[in-house]
Parts: sequence; C-alpha cells; structure tokens
Amino acid sequence: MTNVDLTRVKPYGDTLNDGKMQFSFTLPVQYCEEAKEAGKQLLIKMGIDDPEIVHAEDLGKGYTLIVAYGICSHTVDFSSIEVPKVDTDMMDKYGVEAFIKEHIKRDVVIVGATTGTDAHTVGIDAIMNMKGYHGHYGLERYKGMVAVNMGAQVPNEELLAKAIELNADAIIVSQIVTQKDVHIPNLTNLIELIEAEGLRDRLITVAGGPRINHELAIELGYDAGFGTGSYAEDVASFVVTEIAKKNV
Amino acid sequence: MTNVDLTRVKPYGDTLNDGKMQFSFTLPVQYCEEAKEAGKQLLIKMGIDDPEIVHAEDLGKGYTLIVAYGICSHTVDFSSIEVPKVDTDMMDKYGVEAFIKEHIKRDVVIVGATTGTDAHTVGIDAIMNMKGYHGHYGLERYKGMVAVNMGAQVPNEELLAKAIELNADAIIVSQIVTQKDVHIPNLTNLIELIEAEGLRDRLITVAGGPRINHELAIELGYDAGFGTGSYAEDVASFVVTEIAKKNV
Amino acid sequence: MSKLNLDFTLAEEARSSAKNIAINIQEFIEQHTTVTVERTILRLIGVDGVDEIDRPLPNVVVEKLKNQGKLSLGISYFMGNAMAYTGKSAQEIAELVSKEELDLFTIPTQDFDKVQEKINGIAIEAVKKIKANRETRDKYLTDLGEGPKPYLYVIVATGNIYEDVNQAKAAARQGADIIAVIRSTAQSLLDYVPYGPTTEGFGGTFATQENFKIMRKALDDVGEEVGKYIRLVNYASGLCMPEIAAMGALERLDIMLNDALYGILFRDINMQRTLVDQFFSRVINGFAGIIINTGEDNYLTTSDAVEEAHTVLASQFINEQFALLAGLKEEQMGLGHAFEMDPSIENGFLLELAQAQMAREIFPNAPLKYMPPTKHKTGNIFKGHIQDALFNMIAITTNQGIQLLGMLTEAIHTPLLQDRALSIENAKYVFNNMRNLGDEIEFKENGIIQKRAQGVLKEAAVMLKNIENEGLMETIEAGKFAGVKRAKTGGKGLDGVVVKDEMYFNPFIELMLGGEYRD
Amino acid sequence: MSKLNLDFTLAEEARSSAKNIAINIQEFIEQHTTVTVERTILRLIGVDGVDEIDRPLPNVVVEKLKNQGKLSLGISYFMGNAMAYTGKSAQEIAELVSKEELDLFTIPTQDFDKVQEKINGIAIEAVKKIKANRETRDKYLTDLGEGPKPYLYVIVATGNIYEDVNQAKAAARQGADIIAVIRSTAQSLLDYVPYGPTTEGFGGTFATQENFKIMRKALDDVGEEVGKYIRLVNYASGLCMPEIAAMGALERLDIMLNDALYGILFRDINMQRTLVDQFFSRVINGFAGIIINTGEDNYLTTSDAVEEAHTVLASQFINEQFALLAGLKEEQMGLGHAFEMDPSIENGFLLELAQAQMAREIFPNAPLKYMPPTKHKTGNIFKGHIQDALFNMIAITTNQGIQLLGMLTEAIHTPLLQDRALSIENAKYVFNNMRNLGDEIEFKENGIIQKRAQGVLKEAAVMLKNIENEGLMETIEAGKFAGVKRAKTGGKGLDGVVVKDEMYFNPFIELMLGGEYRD
Ligand code: B12
Ligand code: B12
Ligand SMILES: Cc1ncc(COP(=O)(O)O)c(C=O)c1O
Ligand SMILES: Cc1ncc(COP(=O)(O)O)c(C=O)c1O
Repeated sequence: MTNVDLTRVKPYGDTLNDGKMQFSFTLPVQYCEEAKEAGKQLLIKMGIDDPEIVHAEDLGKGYTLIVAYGICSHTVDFSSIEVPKVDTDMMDKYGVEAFIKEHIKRDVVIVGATTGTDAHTVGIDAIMNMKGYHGHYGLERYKGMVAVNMGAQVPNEELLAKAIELNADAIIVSQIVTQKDVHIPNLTNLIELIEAEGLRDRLITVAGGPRINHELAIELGYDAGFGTGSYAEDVASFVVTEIAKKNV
Repeated sequence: MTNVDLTRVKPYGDTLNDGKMQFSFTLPVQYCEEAKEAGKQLLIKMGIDDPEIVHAEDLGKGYTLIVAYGICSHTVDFSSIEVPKVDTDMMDKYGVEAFIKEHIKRDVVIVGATTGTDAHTVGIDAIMNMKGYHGHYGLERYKGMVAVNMGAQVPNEELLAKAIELNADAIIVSQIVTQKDVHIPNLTNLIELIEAEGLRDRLITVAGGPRINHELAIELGYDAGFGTGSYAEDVASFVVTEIAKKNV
Repeated sequence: MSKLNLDFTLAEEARSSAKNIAINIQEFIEQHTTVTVERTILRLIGVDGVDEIDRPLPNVVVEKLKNQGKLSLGISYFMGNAMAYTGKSAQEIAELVSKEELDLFTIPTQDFDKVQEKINGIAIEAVKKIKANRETRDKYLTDLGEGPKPYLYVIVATGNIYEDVNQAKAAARQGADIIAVIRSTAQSLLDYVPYGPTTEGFGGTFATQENFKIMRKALDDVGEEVGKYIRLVNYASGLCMPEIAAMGALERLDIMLNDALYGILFRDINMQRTLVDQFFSRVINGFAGIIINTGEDNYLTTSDAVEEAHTVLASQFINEQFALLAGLKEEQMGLGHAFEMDPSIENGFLLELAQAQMAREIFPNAPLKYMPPTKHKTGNIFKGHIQDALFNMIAITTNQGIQLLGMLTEAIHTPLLQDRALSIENAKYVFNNMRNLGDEIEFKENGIIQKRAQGVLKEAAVMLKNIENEGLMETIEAGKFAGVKRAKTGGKGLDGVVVKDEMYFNPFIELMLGGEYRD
Repeated sequence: MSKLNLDFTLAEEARSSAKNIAINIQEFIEQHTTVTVERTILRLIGVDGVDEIDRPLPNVVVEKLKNQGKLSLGISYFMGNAMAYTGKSAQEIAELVSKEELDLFTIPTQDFDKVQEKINGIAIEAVKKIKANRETRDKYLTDLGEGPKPYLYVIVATGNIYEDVNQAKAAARQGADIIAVIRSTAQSLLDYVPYGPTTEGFGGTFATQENFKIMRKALDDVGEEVGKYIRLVNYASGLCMPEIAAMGALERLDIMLNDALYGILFRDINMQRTLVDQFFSRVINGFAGIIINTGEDNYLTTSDAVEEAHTVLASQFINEQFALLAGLKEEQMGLGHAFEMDPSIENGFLLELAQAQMAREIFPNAPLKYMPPTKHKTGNIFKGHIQDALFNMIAITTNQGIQLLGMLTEAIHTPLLQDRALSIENAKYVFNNMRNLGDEIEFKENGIIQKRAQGVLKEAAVMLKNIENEGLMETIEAGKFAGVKRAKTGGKGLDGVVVKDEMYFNPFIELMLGGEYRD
C-alpha cells in the first residue's frame, strides 16, 4: 500500500496518482470529428495525457459540447500550501454573549448591508436577522449586541454614515453578485472611504458571500471574510474577539 | 458581432473566446481550505486562468472532490486539423445489395467476432445479426452476403482460421473492453497473424467498438474503424466498395 | 375532479376575497396616473428616439408636463391639442418640444372634441398595429405550430444582444420553446427605457425596443428553421412597467414578466406607483395577446418554501383578479410558483407535488409559470442537475404550462451555452419518459400529499380574508409577503404619481379593454 | 393488496410451473457431482494453500481423483479413509498427496462407518464455524444496525485489493451499505480459485479467500466507524461456484452473486456443470445466511427490455424454486431485475415502474436486487446521472431491497471514487426526498402501468408453462433467454461433471440443509 506523497499530489481516480480528471466545455465550431480532435489537442496543451472524448454533442449550428476524461500530468506541493484563515476560537451564541459580558462590558454595535447594486438580502439576513439561518439565530437576537441590517442596494457612503452615526464597532458587508468581478471595486471603495475617514483602525470590517473567502477579504483590506455556510456566531465570535484584542 | 477565428479556437461559455471550462476531480488529501487551494494551483499549472472552486466535498477520510470552472488560456488551430475518415459513399441495405449484384456479382463473405477475453456480444450482434440495431438490419440479412458471427471471447487464431476456411473477403472485429488499453495488443496481434499468413492484401480488416475510431484503426493496421452509433450498412458499404476497388 | 380532494368552495371564498382586494386597489388605481403611464401613451402614439444627451423623448416631454404641474391632466390632451394645432405628428412635436422649439402649454387651445378625435385616431392606428402583431403571432402558431406543454423556457443573459442572439438560436435548435432575455440588473430602477441596440449589460441585457426587434427577428428566423414558433420574453416590472409593455406589444413579444408585487418587495419600488403602472401595463399585455408572468416564485427565495407556501397561493389569487380587471384572459395568466424547498427535507418531493398539483387545479386554465430550484442549488452541479430533474418530473406529472428550466450551474453563473443545452436535454428526457405519469397516478385519500394541499389552501384563504379586511397595502407594510416590509410611501418612484384631473383621459384604456379591436 | 390489480392466481400457476421445472432439474442435479463440488468439500474440511507451482491443493487432489476415474465416488470417502488411516488432518493429507508422498487410492480401506464418522466430525466443525460467522453477522446487525432499505450497493473494481479497500472504506463513509468487489473478468472461466492477496486484476479483483478476509476486516472496521454493518459481496457464479460460496461462508460474506443461468448465457459455461454446481453453492449460501443475487438483469443487456421483460420474471420464478430446493429462505433471495429500457421511449418510466412494482408484489419477502441503467448509458455523464435518478425514484417508490447504484460514467470506465460518491449522493437525495411516495400514490385502474404489469405476468406464465412442457435445458438451447442459444453439451466445464456412484456421499448437504445446525 503506497502512501500519498504530499509534495507531489495528483488527482485520484481509482488508483493513487492515476491523475484522472473530468472536463466539459463547448467549442465554437461545427460538430464533427475535427471538433473532437480539437478538444483533444486543447487538453494535451493543458498537460493532460491520454485525453478521451467520451461524449460530443451538437449544440446547434457551430457549437460542440465535449465531455472528456484524461490524466493530469501536473502535481502540486500540498505540503507547502497555507491558506490564511480566521483564527478566532469560534463560540456559539451563548459563548459570545458571555464573552461580551465578561470582556467588553458594553453593547457591541454592528452595522451590516448588501452594498452597491447588489439586491440579494438573504445572505446578510441569514447573518443578522432575529430568525437567523438553519436554526442559528441572527445577530439581532444576541444579548449585548446592537445589530443594524440596512438591507440591500445600500451605497457604501450610506453604510459608513450609519456606522459613524451609531459609533459602530464593526461594518459587515454582503456581496453575492460577482459577475465580471463587480464586487471587487465595490468592496475596495468601501475600504477607501473608511480610510479617508480615518476609521480604518477603529472599525472592524468583515465581508461575506458565496464567492468571498478570508484570503480574498484580507487582500482587499478587510479584517475577515466568510463564505458559503457561515452563521451569525462565526462573525460574532470574530468581531467580539477583535474588540477585546483592541481593548487590551 | 465577432466571428470565430478558426486558427485560434477557445472554449466558449457565453461570450466568444471567454475560454470557460468545467472540471471535476478528486484530490487524495483531507478536505480543507488547503485542498481547494491545491485544486486551484493544479488548474493554474494547466494554464487555466481565474480558476474558481465552486464546490468541494469531503469524500471520506483523505479524499476531496473538487468541482471547478476556469478560463482556458490555450487555443487550438482548428483550421489545420484533419481527421482521417472512412471515405466511402455510404449506401443503405438495398444500395449495398444492388452494388454487390452489379459490381461484385458473387456472394461477399464476412466473418466477425468479439475477440480476446472480451465477452461483449451486443456490438457485433448489432452489426451482424439478422435483427440488427435501431431498425437497421444486420449483415446476415443482406442478399448477396454471407455473414458469419462467431460470438465473443474468440481467439484471434480461430477467427482467422474461419476466415481462411470460408475464403472470406473481410474480417470484422469488435472490441468493447478497453481498460488498461487491453484492446491494443489484441487488435495488433490479429493483424500480425494475418500478415504472417500473407493475407494482408487480400483480406479487408475492420475494427469496431465504442472507443474505436477510424484513425485508431488505421494506426493499428486495419482498413477501417467504426465507433459508437455505427450500423451494418456503414461497414457493408465500406467492405463492398473496397472489394470493388480491388477487383478493378 | 380533484386529485387532491380540494375544497373548491373554500377556493371560491378565497377568490372572492381576492376580488374584493383587487377592486379596492383598482379604485385607487383609477384615480391616479404616473409619469411612465404618460410616457407610454407617447410611445404608443409614435414618440420614440432620444435627444442629444440620450434622454428618451417620452421622458423629455413628460418631464416638462410634470414640471409644469400638469401631469394630472395627462399627456393625451396636450399632445392632441398640439397635433390639432400644428398638424404635425406626435414624433415631430416631441422633437420640437425637446429642442425647446415648441411649448405644449402655451399654444392655443383647440376644440376639445377635435383634440380627442385627433388623439383617438392615432391611438386607433397604434391599436391596429398591435392587433396586427397579435394576428401575425396567431398565423405563426397556425403555420409553424408550437412545442408541447410544458413549454421549455430558458434564459439568455450575456449582456450583449448579439451574443444573446447566438445563444437564443442555439437554444431553439436544442429544443427550447421560449427564450427570455434577462434584463440588466440595474434597469428596473431606471425611470426611463434605454434606447437602441446594447452590448454592455450587467448580468443581463437592457430591455430596449431595438433589442426586442433584433431578438424577435432572430427567433422568427430560427423558428422557421426548427419548424415551430419560438416565444420571446422580457420584463415589464420595474419603474417603466407600461412603457416596456408597450414596446413588447409593438415588437411582438409573447410573454412579459409583469408583477407590481415583485417590484415592491424585491426592488423596493413604491407600491402606489407600481400598482398604477401595473394596471396599464396589463391592459396593454392583455390586448397584445401577451401572456404575463407573475413573480410569486420569488417569495420562496427569501421565505421558507414549506412554511410560506400559502403566501404564493394567496398572491396568485390576487394577481388573477388584477389580471381580470385589466382584461387578461385566464389563458394569459402565467401565475408564478416554484420548486424551492430544501432538498434535504424528507418527503419534500411530496410537498412540492402537492403544491404544484394544487396550483394546477385551482387555476385550471392558466399557463402556470413554474420556477426551478434556485435557492438551494449549490456549486455541486451534479446534484443540481438532479434537483432540476425532480422539478421537471413534477411539472410533467402535474401538467404545468411554462417550465422555466433550472440550470445545474444556478449557484455559480448565468447560464453558459452548455448549461442550457444540458438543461433542455434534462427536461426533454423527463417529459418524454414520464409523459402520462400524471394521468396514471392517484393520490392516497388523506395522505401526506392531499393534506398538504388542503392545508395550504386553507391558510391562503385565511390570509386573503385578513387582507380583505386590512387592505393589500397594509398587508405589505406588515411584511406578510416574502418576509419583506415596505411602506406605502417608501421606495422608489412615488414622486412620479399624481391624482388624475377630472379632464384626464387615456384613449388606450377604452380601446384596449373593450370595443371592436378586441378579439 | 395489489396496486397493479395483478391476478395472483395466475402468479401461483406460474410458480407451480417453475416448481416443476426446478424439480425436474433437481433430479438431474442429484445424480451428478463435479470437480468443483468435490474441491468445495475439501475446502470446507480445511484444505487450503497451493503447491510449488501455485496450483490450489483442492485442485491437485481432485485432479488425481478425476484422473483415476474415481470422481463419481466423491472425495469425501477417500479423504475420510485417509484420515482414518493416517490420523492426519485433511490439510496434511492434501499436502502429502500434492508432494506425491501419499496415494489416496492405494492406502488400506478403513471401516466405512469410521470413515463416515471421521469426515462427519470434521464437517460438523466446519458447519459450526460457518454458523458462528452467521451469529457474528447477527450480532453486528443487532449492535451496529444497518442502513434503511433500499440498501445502497456499490462496486469497487480497481483490480488491487488494497486499493479496493481504500475505495470501499470511502464509499462506506459516503453512505454505502453494501460493497461488492467486482471480480477480475477472466476469473469465472478459471476452473480453480486463485490464492492469496492479489493486486493485479483486470476490470476487477480476483476472488480469493485472502482477499475476502482483507475486505471483510476493512468493512468491519469502517462499519464500527460509521455505526452500521457494511455488507460484503462477491461472485460465486462461474466454474467454481460452490468453492467460492464456501470461501464466502468462511469469511463471512453477506451477499453472493449466484446464478447458473448467468454463467450459461453470459459466460458460455456448460449448463449441466453449472446447474449441479449451483445447487451445492446455494446450499452453502443458504446455510451461511448469505443473500444470493440472481442475474436476470443481465438478460436485458442483450435483449430488449420492453419486449423481453417476461423472461426476467419467468427466470425469477425459476430461481426462486431452485433457491427453495437449496434451503434458502425468501429473505435470502435477491432476485435480479433491472431498469434497462431505452430512455428515449415515451412513457418508458411507466413501464419500468410497472415492472418493478410487479416484482415487488410477486416476491413480497425477497430483497430484490435492482440493477441500474447500463446498456443505454452513454458518455454523456450529465444525462447518465439523471437516468440513475429516475432509477432511484422507482426503487424508492416500489420499495426495492437492494439498490445497485448506477454510475454516471457507466459507459466509460469502472467507477472512480468520485463517480461512486456522486452516485451515493444521488440515491440518498432521491430516497429521502421521496421517502413515502410509494405509500402515497395509487395507479389508475386499467391504466398503462397496470396493464403493462398484467401483460408481462401473463407472458411469463405462458413461457413457464412451455418450459414446464419442454424442459429448462431445451428452452435454453432454443435461445429463449436473453436471445442467447447454448447447447446442453456445449460450453466450458462439461468434462468436470460425472454421474455419482451409489456409494457417493457429501456430508455437507445433510448438515446444511436440515438438522440441528440450521437456525
Ligand atoms: C435568491 C436569489 C435572488 C433573489 C434575491 C432575493 C433577495 N431579496 O435576496 C432575486 C430573485 C431578487 C434575485 C435577483 C437577481 N439575481 Co439572484 N440569486 C438568488 C439565488 C437563487 C439564491 C441566493 C441566496 O439567497 N442564497 C442563500 C443565502 C443564505 O446564501 P448566501 O447568499 O451565499 O449567504 C451565505 C454566505 O454566503 C454568507 N454570507 C453572505 N453574505 C454575508 C455577509 C457577511 C457579513 C457574512 C459574515 C456572511 C455572509 O452567509 C450566508 C449564510 O450562510 C442565487 C443562486 C444561488 N443558489 O446561489 C442567485 C444569484 C446569486 N443571482 C444572480 C443574479 C445574476 C441575479 C440578477 C442580477 C439577475 C438579473 N439580471 O436580474 C438579479 C438582480 C439582483 C441584483 N441586482 O443583485 C446570480 C449571480 C451570478 C454571479 N456569480 O454574479 C446567481 C448566482 C444566479 C445565477 N446563476 O445567475 N436573485
Ligand atoms: C451489456 C454490458 C455487459 C454485458 C455483456 C453482455 C453481452 N453478451 O454482450 C455483461 C453484463 C455480461 C458485461 C460484463 C462485463 N463488462 Co460490460 N458492459 C455492458 C454495457 C452495459 C453495454 C455494452 C453494450 O452492449 N452496448 C450497446 C452496443 C450496441 O454498443 P457498442 O458495443 O458500443 O456497439 C456499437 C458500436 O460500438 C459499434 N461496434 C461495436 N463493435 C463493432 C464491430 C464492428 C466490426 C463494427 C463495424 C462496429 C462495432 O457498433 C455497435 C452498434 O452501433 C457497457 C456499458 C455501456 N453503457 O457501454 C458495459 C462495459 C462495456 N462493461 C465493462 C466491463 C468492465 C465488464 C466486465 C469486465 C466487468 C467485470 N469485471 O466482470 C464484464 C466482463 C466482460 C468481458 N470479459 O468482456 C466496462 C468496460 C470498461 C472499459 N472501458 O474497458 C463497461 C464500459 C462498463 C463499466 N463502466 O465498467 N457487460
Ligand atoms: C415578476 C418579475 N418581474 C421582474 C423580474 C426581474 O426583475 P429585474 O429586472 O428587476 O431583476 C422578476 C424576477 O425574475 C420577476 O419575477
Ligand atoms: C449472477 C451473476 N453472477 C456473476 C456475475 C459476474 O460474473 P463475471 O465475474 O463472470 O463477470 C454477474 C454479472 O454481473 C451476475 O449477474
């Protein structure tokens, strides 16, 4: 029995290092034998050995769907990969409430919104509204916390203004629409506004959404990022821990 | 409206040259953020820009499923691709029968089998048996044709012996099992036997099966290859045309 | 005969509550007009184009009306007056107005009958043109025919009308019956309709009259090729509901998303504004033979589909009554509902089946618009494809009218060409392989399915009774739909609403709702 | 109560024909023994291992018996005699025989009663060991429990037992209930069972006792981990049916593919040989508490599933009777059937539903083995995944017992880890989301579904009547099953069959079929 060499990891089909991968894509050419061959050549250029076109289909004049399997000749050094992660100890609602009572001793104020042209509220509501998500209550229900959910399509300026008005500890932002990377300039713009107000050090900033992860959020200047499947307690734990750190 | 540059074809998602491709594969590492990152790095090595891991799933200790989309940076020159194809004019059953009557003027003899350890008979039966396949009668039903289907798991030697015995015009072979490329040595061996008997020029040789195509068959020394979705008339048209050519 | 043992007396009670709710709002509607209603009149009598800074002429003219405080009198009168006085066409007049070469409000007042005659004459021309479009559609449907129901409805959303055309034609070749051009996301909040062909939309393509024309032509062409009429869809709901409805009527669209409640709840458009707009837009849709699609399905993207199923039904009842008041036939009511339950629910399929069958039985003649799983789609495209298969299965079993196909990549991106193709293949396979399943199965008496449907109907009836008592606007204010609260005076577009003057008239209402041009 | 309005009188007639057919063959069976039957006896009394050229000792010994023309007397007598004479164990004797240090046929004849006593004593040990395995299984099932039905059954087929273990454990963690180790393709035609752990199989892994042991251990471990008993499957059918059954009994396998008809039709094994082998192998499986799986599903991979559906049912009836004669309880009869209709058939789903429900009603206590779409799978993995979803849907609706999961890559390769995972996810989703659909729906009287089932039953009854008249072997010779013709004296292995001598005895038949060790 061979063990995985973590410095040279390859895809696994049914035998270690067999490199098996599945592909599907459409070529903008007429369905024909040559289209399949083009699919093969493309895969070979990608470093795929023995590409097999297992299915090809005419998708209407001038388009051919290709489904293929092949063997990846590349490897990655898994042992050297390090992904930045939120390194707070995660607490549940009661833990967070107790933490606030013990370490912060005042109400924590969080302002949140879906910003820019993005009209998706379900994500931010899942985090903030009373009801919460999947049986995890939202921030509004946390004792010792004032959570203000401004909804969707909120301009960055308004969000920041509200945070200033309420003297908030944290701003939390949801971005669901990411097509053509529309979220990047929007998230960047908010950080710039915050910096312009000289609040970068005081305000904790958090971004969330299905295509957001901690690494990206950090890169854009946020303190943390949360992706798919996050709950209120995740962001709450992070925020209260950060506040406590700042207080120290 | 831009047109496709056939010398630099890229995958098509919803905009010409957007390069969109779908991938799925399993990495033999524990499900975690680093596993996703490894998936990304692998895709980048393949020349995929902006890889997005849209789904990752724990497949049981030490295995992570990755589903990803990304942008292929490679292009292929479609205009220069030429795939060898069976270049016979295809006839239907009646056309073939008329052709035999007119041009060959004697019974055409074809011997077929699934050879080696391969036990799959459905493919060869589809081509040879009376009943045929999808409403296309098999060779046994063709007037002017003697078609002998030897079944499956037939050793190459026996197949060839039968062909010699019947003074056959053509040998047609089915290969369905292709795992670990088992069909390659088996198909090669048959050609070698035929050559050893000095029959290479007299006997028409045809291979068929879901992973067989004309190009591969030619490469292995056969006169033609037929893949998925072939019917009796395809191989019949080819064989009778070749016989007529030889007679000239 | 009900497969669900539904209490149709209760359904009729619910319907009667809905009728009262709608009539109540209708009173309000009839007292008001809005900027987009007036712009629509201009569009219908032939005003089109933009000024040198790209403002649509209908906006330029109605802006002036509004600034003069004369919106309540309506544009028909002023245009008719100007036409009677100048003898010029509406378009010419609008151009002059935009160049400040003519002032609608200072030219001499003409004989009122002549003004009315003038405007009516042109309105009749417009109405005839729309009627002709309706007839062209009918002819296509007779000559080419159409696909079997449920119709396969797919979206294109590239942002570029020409790329959309490629995608749409490919989809038709793959088997689609209906193509919806998704609208660029910001558009519903614009208080004007962009102009000309566009190539830079965001998550969708701008709804413009030229884009409609380009796509209509493409679909007619590919329809000839594939041998069936391909229907075209776009979105009316938003701040320009009736204007877009008019454009759709003029360019022979076949289906329009048309729902004030959607705009209120999901786009925060002011309710007074959009309810008034909705009426005129539906009158136009109705007259043009366009099927409307309502947006109840959206409720379940924010609320829980199991708990809030009755809000969908209640809203369907209300939308039905609004539609009737606007002259829509049942056959034009593509009431929305959706397959949006969490796939991890045990027996969730049974609940979905109950819901879909219930809608079918309560609205037997409506081409229900059935929306696919979206909220609970994930990046797992393989699972997503099965979620869509289950959805397709319910559609064929319960005989839905319009099947908006789910995409395996719903949680990832707007559809790629291949996503759409796989999705069409999915539906075709399921529909064909299970064609008559619905005729073959019966539901156990008092089983999970029957009880679920009965329970949802009951809850909807109660809800409607409450709304009847409290008022629709008040119910929305209380957040009873989709868990979203909207204030009567909140949201976008309220400043475009005015109470009509006594003298106000809109020639199209009468022409389109009754009379000789209706079929 | 039949959901299909089946004529159960007709079903009983069919059953009675099948009984006569089986009894007829049973007479033939009881007159014969085969090389593998004798090798099995050796294995059960403890002979194992290989000689210096890797020939299994059971083969070495039985070969000698055969060469001496003494096969008809059976090995039990000679072994018993040698043991009585030498006082050594069966294994020791076999080793001596293999080294040519002992000749079974020339040693002095011992008292026949003593010989019988000797052999019976050891046979009882063997039987007790198997009984203990059965008890261990029961204990696991009580302590750990098992997954709900339909059990999720997946295959591993890497060719390497250690890689198989990785795949199997992962599958169990993903939710599988049953793991089948697919056998290397050439093995069913080998007239011996390979020895030891193996790592180089082709399209599957060799069935060896050591491989069974390795996998059993792995599944017990992962079963503890996931908190349910994981069943292990391997294949008996082939030239070594009873030997592999014995190995399975000794290593606590839970399910074995066991069907002479499969071997005859799909592996061209001689019918006399394999029918005789089948009996002993089923006696062993039965005693060991192993569920057998029959191979009717395979018919539909060569014949048309719509036209030849009745051959599946007819074969199930016959297999049921063969199983009863071998002492198998209904709960151990995993009769095979399959979802193999062309997906492009209109209403094909209804026909599949009828077939599956019919099997369920006619064999109410059998844990039917339901096979997935395979023949009509293509390289289109997305469509394949939906074909499997429809298959899963029928399984849960008709309450199948053992669900052999379809793979989206069926037409491409033996399952990759991820294919299997997606497949398990598919089944789990469908089973949970539609859990009680079967309880909730009824079928229309005289509708497509009912009529189809009734028609298939009628055809099967007629076919069985004909077989009863003509004989089973003659029917196979005529190509009535799976469209494959096999001659009574054709195929592999006939030279390993002999008519038993009067003196012949096999101690295990009695011990396993009746008596105190049965539960
Ligand atoms: C519901 C929905 C809608 C509803 C929104 C209703 C509402 N009030 O929110 C309606 C119907 C109105 C809608 C409209 C549109 N939508 Co939409 N929609 C969705 C859908 C189906 C579900 C999103 C959702 O609610 N998910 C459930 C929530 C709970 O998950 P979540 O948002 O990921 O949130 C979780 C985490 O991400 C995280 N999180 C999220 N935010 C935050 C914030 C913080 C601070 C933290 C800590 C965590 C966090 O925690 C949450 C809980 O775990 C998705 C498809 C999908 N399945 O994802 C498309 C989708 C997001 N929509 C899409 C599009 C394009 C649109 C439109 C632009 C289409 C159009 N042209 O008209 C419009 C316009 C919207 C606009 N301007 O933004 C695309 C986006 C593509 C992309 N990648 O950019 C998607 C992916 C669909 C698609 N394939 O086309 N949509
Ligand atoms: C039916 C079937 C069986 C049946 C075969 C019954 C029989 N008598 O044929 C049974 C159940 C016995 C079987 C057994 C096995 N099978 Co099998 N089987 C299949 C299955 C489901 C369908 C094949 C089929 O009949 N297709 C329909 C016919 C009409 O299509 P076709 O063969 O492609 O033929 C067409 C063309 O290719 C062409 N053609 C074919 N031959 C020829 C010849 C000529 C001259 C011409 C002109 C054209 C031509 O024309 C035909 C008509 O258009 C496939 C999966 C699949 N969906 O493809 C697996 C499959 C082929 N089997 C497979 C395997 C591994 C096995 C086993 C080895 C498993 C095992 N370990 O026990 C065994 C052993 C078989 C052996 N030794 O060969 C694998 C092969 C993997 C690979 N790529 O190598 C497959 C792909 C399944 C899988 N995913 O694991 N199998
Ligand atoms: C009724 C209705 N109108 C309009 C839309 C789309 O509106 P927008 O263009 O504002 O996204 C939807 C949502 O899909 C809808 O359901
Ligand atoms: C009853 C039965 N036995 C055995 C097998 C497998 O046999 P082999 O190992 O010969 O492929 C099958 C086919 O899957 C079967 O159905």
